Amino acid sequence: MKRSLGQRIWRWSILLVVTSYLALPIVAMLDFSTKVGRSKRGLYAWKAIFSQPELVGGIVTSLELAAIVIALLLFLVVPTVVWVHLKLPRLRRPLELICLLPLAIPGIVLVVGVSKIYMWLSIHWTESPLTLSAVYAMLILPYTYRSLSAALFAVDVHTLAEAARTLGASTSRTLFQIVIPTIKAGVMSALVISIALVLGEYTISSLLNYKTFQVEINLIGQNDGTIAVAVSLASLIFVLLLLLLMPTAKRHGKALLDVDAE
Amino acid sequence: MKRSLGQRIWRWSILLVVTSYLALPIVAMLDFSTKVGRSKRGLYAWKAIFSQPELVGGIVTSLELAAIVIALLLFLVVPTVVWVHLKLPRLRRPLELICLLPLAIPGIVLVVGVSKIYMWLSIHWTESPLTLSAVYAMLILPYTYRSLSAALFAVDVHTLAEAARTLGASTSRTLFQIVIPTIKAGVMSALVISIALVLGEYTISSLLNYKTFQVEINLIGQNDGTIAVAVSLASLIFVLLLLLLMPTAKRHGKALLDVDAE
Amino acid sequence: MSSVAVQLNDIAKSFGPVKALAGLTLEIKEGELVALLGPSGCGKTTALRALAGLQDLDRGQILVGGKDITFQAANHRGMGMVFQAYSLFPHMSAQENVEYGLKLKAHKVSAEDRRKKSSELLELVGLSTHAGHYPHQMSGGQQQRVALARALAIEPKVLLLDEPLSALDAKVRIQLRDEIRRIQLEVGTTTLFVTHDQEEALGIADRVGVMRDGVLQQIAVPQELYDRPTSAFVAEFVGLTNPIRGTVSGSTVSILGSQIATLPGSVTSGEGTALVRPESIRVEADPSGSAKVVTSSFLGSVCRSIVDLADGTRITAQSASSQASVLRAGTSVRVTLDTPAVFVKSL
Amino acid sequence: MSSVAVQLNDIAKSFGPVKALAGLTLEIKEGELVALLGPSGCGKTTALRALAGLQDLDRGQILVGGKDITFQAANHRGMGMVFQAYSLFPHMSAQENVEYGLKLKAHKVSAEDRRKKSSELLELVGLSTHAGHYPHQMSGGQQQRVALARALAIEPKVLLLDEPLSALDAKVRIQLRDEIRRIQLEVGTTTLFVTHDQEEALGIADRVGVMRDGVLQQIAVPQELYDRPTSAFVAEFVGLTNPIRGTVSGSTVSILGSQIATLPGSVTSGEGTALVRPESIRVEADPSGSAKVVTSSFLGSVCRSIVDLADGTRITAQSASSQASVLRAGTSVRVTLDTPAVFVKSL
Repeated sequence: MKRSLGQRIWRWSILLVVTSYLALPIVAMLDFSTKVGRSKRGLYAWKAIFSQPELVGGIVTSLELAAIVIALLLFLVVPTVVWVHLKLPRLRRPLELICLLPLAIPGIVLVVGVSKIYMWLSIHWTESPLTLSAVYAMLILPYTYRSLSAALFAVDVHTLAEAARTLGASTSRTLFQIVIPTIKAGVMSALVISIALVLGEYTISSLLNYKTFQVEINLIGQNDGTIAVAVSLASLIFVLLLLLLMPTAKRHGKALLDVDAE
Repeated sequence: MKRSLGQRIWRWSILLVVTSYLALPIVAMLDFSTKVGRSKRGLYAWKAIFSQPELVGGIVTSLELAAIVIALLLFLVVPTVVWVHLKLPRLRRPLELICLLPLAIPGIVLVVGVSKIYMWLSIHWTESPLTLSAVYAMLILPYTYRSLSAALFAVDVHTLAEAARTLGASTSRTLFQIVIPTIKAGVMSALVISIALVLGEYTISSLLNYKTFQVEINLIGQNDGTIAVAVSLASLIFVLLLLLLMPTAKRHGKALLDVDAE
Repeated sequence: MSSVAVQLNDIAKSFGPVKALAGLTLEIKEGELVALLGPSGCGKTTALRALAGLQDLDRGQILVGGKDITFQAANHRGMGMVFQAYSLFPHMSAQENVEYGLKLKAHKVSAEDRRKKSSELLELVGLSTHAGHYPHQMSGGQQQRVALARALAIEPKVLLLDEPLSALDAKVRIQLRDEIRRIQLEVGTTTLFVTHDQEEALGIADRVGVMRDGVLQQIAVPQELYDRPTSAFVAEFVGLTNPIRGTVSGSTVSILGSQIATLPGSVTSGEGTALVRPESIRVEADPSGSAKVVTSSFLGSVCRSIVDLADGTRITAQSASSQASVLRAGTSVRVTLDTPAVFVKSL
Repeated sequence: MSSVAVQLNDIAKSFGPVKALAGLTLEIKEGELVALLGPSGCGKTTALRALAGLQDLDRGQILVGGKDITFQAANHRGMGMVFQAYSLFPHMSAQENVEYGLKLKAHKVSAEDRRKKSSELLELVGLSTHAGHYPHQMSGGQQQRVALARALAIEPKVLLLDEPLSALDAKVRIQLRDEIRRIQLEVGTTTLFVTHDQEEALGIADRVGVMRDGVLQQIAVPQELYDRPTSAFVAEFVGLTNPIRGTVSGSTVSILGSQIATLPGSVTSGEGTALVRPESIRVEADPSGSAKVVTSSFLGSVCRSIVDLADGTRITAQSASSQASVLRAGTSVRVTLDTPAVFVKSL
């Protein structure tokens, strides 16, 4: 039945309120970053971004971190989750709990816990981004686990893996040629969220004295808040574009049953 | 076929490594919080928790915040997500993107964006936890949206809602008597994650000068690191217990097809 | 018993460029069970959903008991609907599911009366011992029985069944089909049953309507639909047919050496393709026969044989199961026809 | 053609307290199609999965072509398997799916040979025009055809079909069943087909094995299984039966006024319940008859009538569809039996 106009207006206005509530910070940032002095407007802050050498260094560090985290995700986290899902279904729940843990541990606590190891590492080994990325790999677990788990439940991965086995595929071929391509959407979501998280993280890198993107922005912000906000907005837009690349969840499973979907 | 012993050992040892990697901070915290001086051990830090009046105040503030966030989640977020899922499927993707935004916005930026409003609010209105909880309600969206969305996809909510309609149920009855009880598991996950997040958040509350649980811990930590770590560990264990309460995702949908599950 | 309970008048609905309903007109009599049969996308489900109020229309009118309900909301229509699957509320027991509709009634039904009613209905569907079971504790067939009881609990003006059997096993499907019919006759509710399975439609309905591209092709009692289809589509969709070439002159067609009457709507002259049912073809072992059995399958109560005719045409014949041992692959057979009339379509 | 291709020797497997296989022994001859038929949980799927190497065993031995493969890994067994549904790799086209197994072969097959082989197989299953389609672009039936082509591509020692038709529509199911049989006969691959649908098993297999609680109850050619069951379970599971009380003496039973031979395994004396097929019951309109038709449904090629006998027993009879108009509800009829032998179980 046709909805009355009143109902439609009511519904769309709710959506509008929710959206604008979320868009508020972005608009405020845009406003702030284009202010020059008390009442004039200009893009000087945006132009100034490129004249900050420390900032470029921070960006490079953060991108290095993101690359390492991606590698850890693809070659450690994804195979582990898939393998538990397929072969050790009883460990699914413990794994889910373990993966949610970092969410409950505030950054400062994490730092207290690992700082000794880090000190030891920085003395005896190196202070490369690799060490920080190990902490990040832990931080991304709560988000990536859900994406992967949802993707694994959406298709009958078990049957696909068995089909590949009967056709002669080894375990690693089954994993990399069949299972991972099948849950590509979930892996992509996990990747994008991880990148967003690594590029946005401040507390831990600051506490462990790493000069990442956000740390540098904050330093600049202490000198010139306008530039800091402009850079933040730029990074936000970059991450937004990343998020747009993220595939949507599709429901493969149901197609065969939809006999008369019309 | 029986797995060879070698294979079994290899598999279990991977799991062991992953688990211990995640358990490391907790063990380190336990170690640190029971140290007295250089080499003795004792529980004085744990006993001292209850002699910190500011800490109790911080806990109360954080629990108030959690209660408000729960209310916002149940009466604003859940109905919105359900309604978009059922009635506006085309808006699912935009909503998903919007809900992921807070993930990409680092806390500091968020604070810059909303601080002016907050200043205005604290002058003209009040500085109650309500204002901070509005920011938190935004922060929880990336996690809660996924839980709710996964739960909505797991059962055929659409058919259930239509069945309720034909039996005479109004829209609100359908939502509260049928849809929400059906996705209870997803709502519970969202709740638990939100509570964990609110209890663990530090950056924003500290920047906006709210005396929450984590802010107080940090203050104590500046005087006595051992007590701070003990409190953190206690809160972590509390959140862990919360997580254990979280229901696991079940697959209702497939039952009818499993003709010969054996 | 013979007054009109439901009238769909020229209802139409398009989804983008797809016409799901292109002007469907249908009458259902009081207490009658009408089945809508058709392939995927023929609009049968859209028609049922429009009657339930779950689908708005572009045009047309829906009358129930003479009252125009075209614009009434679904929750005020009082239709009992059974869905394809998974429609039981998972957090309620069987009994709570059945009682849910009664709880929502405008004039309150007392808790005691609800309990009495739900017990009666669960007994009617043969599940009185499962009242306390939750959906996940029941088989697919049991879930659909509860869904039926739930739909009947509100004493619906019309009972709407949307492929209620399609997710079930073959044996359960047949059993539940017979049971639905028994219950429908006992309760006497006017019923619309939507299915893509022709045997299901023929076996359960008073009248069967065959739909295609959003309109009704033919509506008739099962035997007439099967024996006297008015179009090639109906002949081919309802039951199996063998296309056999023959020459039409006047109202008879000459095929396989027999002169058979043609049905109305057939080609009236020249060459045509007669659509012959497998059970209308009689196959007898005959060493001098020009046809040869390719393979025979024993299907329990009947035997189905694939036979190559002398001209190379491959046909399927159905005979008594006792013939299975005689009609082995390679046997020479004589093929004759045993049917009063066939439909002949153009080549 | 008659050498033994597959031997399952006393295989057993328990899942906790549940015995899925309790010592199953089965032989499949070279080129033969054997169907395993049984209700849910009878162990038929476990047996098939054990043969595929996807299920380990507690005990027993599996031989293929005389070679013990009990402990060989699934990816070295060279079995072609078709699953219930959704087993096509969603990120590969039909052709890529079919070629996947060939790419994995130890001695490489050239890209050209792979393409040739996959084209042949897609043509064999009638999908040569769908080579470039992805699984989500195909119907359920088409997907299962591709799955069949994929399984055949590796030239499997044994073809394993695990309820390949159960997720499909009724019409597609019958069509694909016939096609699978045609292809199997053409290719000549030894095949094990698992199903819970008795018509499917009877219609497709050279021999049908009925399983229950992890063991084989009876294995025989379809007609023998249907006409001469050796247990009440087989009689009741394969086809429909009417339980009719009668008195047994020696090797005959007296029911409905006829003396009928009893099958081996039946009760040998005293009262018993004869299991009579609907098509063995002849119902004729007769004003002086003591039985009454309750209802008749026209099912296309046959007509099924529910009849109340004089003593109140309700039976189902099947007759030619032309009888539907005669055997209306309320008609007085005479009921006689037309069968050489029946199985009689104890009361």
